[in-house]
Amino acid sequence: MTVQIRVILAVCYIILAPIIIGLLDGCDRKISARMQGRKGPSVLQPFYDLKKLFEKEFLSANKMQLFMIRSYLCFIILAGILFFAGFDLLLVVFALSTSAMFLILASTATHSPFSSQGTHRELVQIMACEPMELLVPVGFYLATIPKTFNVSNIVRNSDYSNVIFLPGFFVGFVFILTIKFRKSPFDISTSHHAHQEVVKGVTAEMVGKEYGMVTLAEWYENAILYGIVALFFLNSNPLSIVGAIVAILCVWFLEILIDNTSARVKWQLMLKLAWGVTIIAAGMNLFLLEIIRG
Amino acid sequence: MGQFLPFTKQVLKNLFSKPATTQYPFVPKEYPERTRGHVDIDSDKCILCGMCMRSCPPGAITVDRAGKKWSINRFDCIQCGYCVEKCPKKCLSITPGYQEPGPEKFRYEVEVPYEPPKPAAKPQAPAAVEK
Amino acid sequence: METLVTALICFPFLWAIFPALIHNSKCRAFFVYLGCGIVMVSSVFIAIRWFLAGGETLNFRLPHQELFGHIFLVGDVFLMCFITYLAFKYKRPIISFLTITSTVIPSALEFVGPKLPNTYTMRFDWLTFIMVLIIGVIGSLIGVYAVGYMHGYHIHHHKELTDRRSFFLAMIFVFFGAMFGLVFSANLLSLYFFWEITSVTSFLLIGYTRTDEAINNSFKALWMNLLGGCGLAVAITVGYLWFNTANLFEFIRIAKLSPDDMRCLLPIAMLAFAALTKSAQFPFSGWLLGAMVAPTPSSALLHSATMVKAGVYLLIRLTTAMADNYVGNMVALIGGFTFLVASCLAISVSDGKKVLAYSTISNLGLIVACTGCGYAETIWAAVFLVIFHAVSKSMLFQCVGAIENTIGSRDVEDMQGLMSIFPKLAFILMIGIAGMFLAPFGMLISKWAALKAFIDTKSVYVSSLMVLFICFGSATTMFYWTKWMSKILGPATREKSRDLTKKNEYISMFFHATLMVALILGFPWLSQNVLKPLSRNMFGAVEQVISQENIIIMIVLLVGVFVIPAFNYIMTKNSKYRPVLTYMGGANAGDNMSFVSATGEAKEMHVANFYMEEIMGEKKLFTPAIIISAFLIIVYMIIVIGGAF
Amino acid sequence: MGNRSIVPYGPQHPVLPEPIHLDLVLEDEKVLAAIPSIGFIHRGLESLTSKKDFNEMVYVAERICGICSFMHGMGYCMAIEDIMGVEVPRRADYLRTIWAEMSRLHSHLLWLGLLADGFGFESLFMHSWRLRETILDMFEESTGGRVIFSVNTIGGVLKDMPNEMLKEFVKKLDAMEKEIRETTSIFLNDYTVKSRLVDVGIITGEDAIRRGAVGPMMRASGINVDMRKNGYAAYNDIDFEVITSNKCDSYARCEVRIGELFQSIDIIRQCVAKIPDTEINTKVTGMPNGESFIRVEQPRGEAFYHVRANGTKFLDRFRVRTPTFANIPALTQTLQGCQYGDVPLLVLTIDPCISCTER
Amino acid sequence: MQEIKKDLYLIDKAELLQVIMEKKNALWRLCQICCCYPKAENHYEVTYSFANGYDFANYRLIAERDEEVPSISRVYKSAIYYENEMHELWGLNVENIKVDLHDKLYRIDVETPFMEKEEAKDGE
Amino acid sequence: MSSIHKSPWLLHYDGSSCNGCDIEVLACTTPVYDVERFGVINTGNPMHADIFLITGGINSQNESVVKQIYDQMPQPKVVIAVGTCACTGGIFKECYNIKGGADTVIPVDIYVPGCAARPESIIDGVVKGVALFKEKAASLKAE
Ligand code: SF4
Ligand code: SF4
Ligand code: SF4
Ligand code: SF4
Ligand code: SF4
Ligand code: SF4
Ligand code: SF4
Ligand code: SF4
Repeated sequence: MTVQIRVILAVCYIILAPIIIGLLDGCDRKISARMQGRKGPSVLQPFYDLKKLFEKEFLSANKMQLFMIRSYLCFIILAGILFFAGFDLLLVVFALSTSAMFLILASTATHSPFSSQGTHRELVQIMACEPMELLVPVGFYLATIPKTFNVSNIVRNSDYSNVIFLPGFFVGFVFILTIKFRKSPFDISTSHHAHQEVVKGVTAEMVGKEYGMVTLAEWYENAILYGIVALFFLNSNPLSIVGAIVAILCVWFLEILIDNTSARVKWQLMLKLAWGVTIIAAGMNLFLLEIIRG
Repeated sequence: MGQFLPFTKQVLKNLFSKPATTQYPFVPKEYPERTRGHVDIDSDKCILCGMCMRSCPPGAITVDRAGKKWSINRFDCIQCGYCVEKCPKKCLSITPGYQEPGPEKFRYEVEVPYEPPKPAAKPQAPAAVEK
Repeated sequence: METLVTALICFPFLWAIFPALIHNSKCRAFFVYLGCGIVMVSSVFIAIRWFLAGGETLNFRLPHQELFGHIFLVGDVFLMCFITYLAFKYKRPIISFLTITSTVIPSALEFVGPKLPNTYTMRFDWLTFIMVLIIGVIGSLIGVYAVGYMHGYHIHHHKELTDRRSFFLAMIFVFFGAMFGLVFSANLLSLYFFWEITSVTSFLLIGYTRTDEAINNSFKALWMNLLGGCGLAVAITVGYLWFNTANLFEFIRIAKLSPDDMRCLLPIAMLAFAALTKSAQFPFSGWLLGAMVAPTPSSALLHSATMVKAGVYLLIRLTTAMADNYVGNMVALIGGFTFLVASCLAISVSDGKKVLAYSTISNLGLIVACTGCGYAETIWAAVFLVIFHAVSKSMLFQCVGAIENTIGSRDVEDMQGLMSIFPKLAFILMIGIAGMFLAPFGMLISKWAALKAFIDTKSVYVSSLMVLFICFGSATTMFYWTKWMSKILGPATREKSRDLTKKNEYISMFFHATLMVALILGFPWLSQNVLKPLSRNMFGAVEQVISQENIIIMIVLLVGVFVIPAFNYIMTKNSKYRPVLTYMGGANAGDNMSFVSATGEAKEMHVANFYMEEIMGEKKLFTPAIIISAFLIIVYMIIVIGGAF
Repeated sequence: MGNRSIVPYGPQHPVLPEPIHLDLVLEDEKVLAAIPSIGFIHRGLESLTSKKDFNEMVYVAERICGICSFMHGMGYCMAIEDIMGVEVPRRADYLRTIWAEMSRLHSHLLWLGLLADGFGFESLFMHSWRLRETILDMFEESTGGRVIFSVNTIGGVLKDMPNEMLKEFVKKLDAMEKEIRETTSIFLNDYTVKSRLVDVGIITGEDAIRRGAVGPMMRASGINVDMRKNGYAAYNDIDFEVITSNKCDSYARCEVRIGELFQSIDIIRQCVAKIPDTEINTKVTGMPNGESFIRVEQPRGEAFYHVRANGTKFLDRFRVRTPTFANIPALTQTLQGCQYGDVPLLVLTIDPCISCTER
Repeated sequence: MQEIKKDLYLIDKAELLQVIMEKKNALWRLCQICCCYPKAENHYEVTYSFANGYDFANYRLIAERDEEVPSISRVYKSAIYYENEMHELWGLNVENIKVDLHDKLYRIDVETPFMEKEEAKDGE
Repeated sequence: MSSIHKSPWLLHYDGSSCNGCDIEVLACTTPVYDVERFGVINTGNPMHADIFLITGGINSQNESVVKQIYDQMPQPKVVIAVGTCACTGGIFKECYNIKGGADTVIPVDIYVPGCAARPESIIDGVVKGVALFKEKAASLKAE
């Protein structure tokens, strides 16, 4: 891949990711509302919300917070650039977990019962997802020939969609996406819709533009996650892009459906389920793949 | 589906049917006739006896005998209908349609044309209501 | 060079006499500083000289090798007697049994066994080079720190304890000597001697306070280490009887020549077993946790720079003999398992020192796992980890010690808001913690390489298991470090007070911090000029472990981690905001720290971290972990021993 | 201190519709101690007896709470009627019963919705509340109010429901019953919901009695007590079984309330079938003198009214002990040792109504 | 013990504890405790109501203005709220409540509101 | 152009109401009335809220809570008093523990009368409150 293409892809990511994810989010809210028998807000609602957040007065209990949140946002974008410009997938995951740490630090910067309770739940969530996130690059590494963590090589060197070799990884990844998207039943550390015992959890103390930045960062992160979903389907054939888009939409709809048909579980169960699915689905897949490729 | 996501059916049904949402602010709401929206007065019938004022639990009504005014603070009325029941002349009624919200609380005032009769007539009318 | 090395080994032993005999605290401090200075300078000098000479492997015999041989023998016997005496005094007969068997057999063989060929007994190569630097630099910094710390320890906090600082400081020097000896030894007999010295000194240091707990724990450490010593003894015996050698490198060569012959693997297995005990892997982790009763510098020493490093050092040496065989699999699985379990356990404890202890065990687990794989990448990662771990752990221990002396507690919960009360200490702590798990610091780079290598491991089940261990272990590691970090950066609940940390403690810690940053920034250079020749040395030709592209990404991340926050800090410094109370559901009692309680009075709010006692508690996990790992070791040992006979 | 968190919970908290405050001592998320503090809605309305006469007090009583507003009005009127020896016309008794059961329906549906919101099942919350709207429409059609009806008066009721209207209502309820059955089956069967309810907040029958629990809280612990069996209003003519459960946990409480939904529909059907055509109120004259204790089964359990009159139009004492007040000691016990995430749920499983608790 | 009315008995302080223990042992449930200060009588009336299944019993204790009544909160835990309420709203002294909130149950601004109005009336 | 009027998030607090108004406020968020049509989200957190819906006549224990929540809301913000109680104290205004109306504690922008306030009234109130945002935002900018 030439440097120019990488730069173009990165710029596309920076500009398009919030637009696309914002729209998906808007549709999500509309569809959720319809599933609940309501009319629901406008599809552009997420953008109105975001704009509003940046216009609000800035309150804070601690100045540290803003600086942490900005760093969180920057790091997510950095990770996204690494991903979409086709660099090493494992390093993208590492960069994502570093960014998560900034979010954690931001929310504990204030002495608030809800945000710190939320933070610890967030930590549990990270702990629940991280194994699967790390396993995904491992899966791709094993599935592609020659073995590589490199995103662009994964796409270029596969003749078939990798999901054929990685069904378990895909299932596991989709499972933790529910956690990552903070959707019911795993919206335990903060939630967009239904009320929470920890109020807004991690974001409870984030006001105005801080909350706006967190939202934006979540969009950028979701773009990466959808990108990884797409990676399961992309191969050297350009037509696979269509498949990838369909897959993203299916996953997106599935998440909305799950969100609307389940209760929030407790973190103990979440951890158990997430790790269980990771070990069973991804672990088995890994084992078989090693036998095939070994 | 058993234990797992049994709500799916309902949710999908909702998704593909019309939402239950009213069109409210754009299409006005139709109220059933019994709806207790606000208290209305037929000022011609009122005899300014003040019964409503005294019976109103939150004290929303004032009757100014001297100034011949009957007024109600609609932001204070609890639509209980007790005044309607107590009014000896049955000139009060409670009808659909509520007081619009607004930035100011105000009183709604009505001029009452009633001319008090001779002082002698006064005691009997309320006495009938009281007991 | 031979003379220099000999001097380096002998000097600390001799210098130990000064602190031991001098009781004036000023004067003694001077001698300790001087001694540490000399150790540091001379080790660095030797290392650099060797490096500049081209980094050729040197094999040599000590001058007066015969004399030294006798000294080792006498020393062994003396140690044996000493331990036996203590064992009887404290009624622990098993210990005397262990020490007698493990000493008598090799010594007897030396007298009556076959005469071994006179080969070299010492070796100086890349691994030695790194170890010498670690011991020399980190070790002597710990020495410097110890002087100030032990002063505070006795004067402020533990007035009830007898002041045996002279003894303590002397022991530190003995340690240096033993470690130097250990990393130079190629001959198992001398290796065994130094090995036993570290076991005994650590035993003495752990028991320093002479409380019941300390004595118990010190004996625990002793028997575990002696058990490892038995492994060494068996290896020596086997060497005498079957292979006619006591040279470590001979064993490795033999094992590499016939990887399927269990007879050749047996000594390797025994050495690996010894190394596992010393590096505190499950099921032998207990002693390292017990070592926490000792004053901080000794723990720091034991963990970061010496004791446990002796174990992993030996494993790294053995690694080429362990590639894709039973011993390698055993070591890898034990390491991976330890990595995961110890990091889970670290979640459940709130005592800062204990967190560090578990994290040490966990990190060592990762290193051990790397060595067990026996690939160039894993060795690259392992050595890298050793370096990073040495620096950051030593720094963390010192820092926690200093915090403890200052705020009177080393509980993580009590470090709430440390950043605003003691920014200097907190800053050092942050660097240390960041180094332990954050991208793109050392640990992560190594994890990246290790993960890659594990996937490539031949044995399918080992490979799958190892990948899972790493993935899950990383998740749990992130958990306990982040929660600690968030405590430190949170808002302060206590008043500012005077920082009681002594200047020399700071000097040592700042030096560590600088070293840490230098290592992070200099890692491409390190990789190119030290690690590459090291693995070339071990494996012959090696490809690039980490591609140029990824090095660039890591540098980008690295710069990101420093620049982004700094930039944002400047950007947000002057942003206008209206200060508000934090959200407590409307129950704030006028400030952020307390709320109106059910009885109507203001009550102080406290938010504690998660410890998951019910899922990851010591009570829940420790015993099963020991059983599983013991089972693993026994099974593999049976396979190897059974195959050998 | 150490590993324990001491945090406030409430009064303003999105999962709790009403202000209640708890001091929580947590270890991780395990609640070691929970001390409730009330008084955020204490208005002191019992003291209004000195300012409002006993007739006006009907409207005050209705506003003890907006959820079982009707039953409060009814309970108060029953007490005064008892003191004054008024015989209420039979039709009024039936109408009261019908409205009371409709209130129970709306209240239980409301509770189911809040519970769903409490465990983060937003669409289920929406669904339950959508079902509830039908009942509210019926209220508005029959009384003119969605929430507060103002139909009770001393001596009977003020508004009649014509028989056609009643038939119409029964038809609507029949249609609703199916939907309710579908919705409630989610509460009883869904895996995620069950993971939140089963074995959470256990209180045994004996503990329930010791702590004075009432209503579904008690019946879910296997205690068979339902004040309706005392036969006030028209209940003596109605045939119904008290619904209990032996599981003693949150799931059981949910089960009992869901059972009562169908029971209420059934009772309304029976009432409509049996309702006689008489007057709907009797004229009451004179001043009350004496005292009375009345117990009424509200959706949340037994409510207790004690009225003491002295022969003037101002009462000496009007005392309400509402079900939530009685259930708080039991709540405190269930909170002990639960998870932080269960706190709102357990608070909700007693179906709290703070406004009546604190009057 | 004297029956005033169906299910309502007048008891004196000495009998209270005995009645309470009886009820407790028979597994009766405490329905409520009600404090009242009837205008005409000028003393407190404290009514304890118990229920067992559908059985119902009320016990009334008369207390003078400054008299203390014993707490039953150590037998019936749920009495804590009732007894605190009596103290906060009426100023009735209850001895030795298990958890004494010292007038912080409702945290109102006025002192003993249910009594104050009586005094105001008296003064008129 | 500010977009607050398109995304007014609300916070609801029960300052000693009888519950009647609260359930009607809640009913507004449910399918039949669905205020999310106007972009309204019922957040539980004052820090995220634009509109403060307050019900009930405020008692002494609630006073500081209400003030504090109000203070924690970032500008521009609108306070809507829902229900007769919140407007004037309603039937409870003579109770010893009722301050009488939300405006006794914090400035109120819109009064929604009714006992209980009907969902339609509440929607009207919210719409009127939202209309205030434009000027509020403008005056905030001018500062
Ligand atoms: S309806 Fe009730 S509150 Fe309204 S004016 Fe009449 S009596 Fe007063
Ligand atoms: S009670 Fe009727 S007649 Fe008398 S003043 Fe009021 S409205 Fe007029
Ligand atoms: S006496 Fe007559 S005029 Fe006076 S209040 Fe009564 S009814 Fe009205
Ligand atoms: S303050 Fe410093 S010098 Fe003084 S006693 Fe303490 S540690 Fe020693
Ligand atoms: S362990 Fe504590 S307590 Fe002991 S040294 Fe450290 S400071 Fe003193
Ligand atoms: S929707 Fe429910 S949980 Fe949310 S604020 Fe309202 S009452 Fe509370
Ligand atoms: S419990 Fe009380 S306040 Fe609540 S709804 Fe019932 S009567 Fe009303
Ligand atoms: S206005 Fe009416 S319904 Fe609303 S809180 Fe007040 S009394 Fe209740």
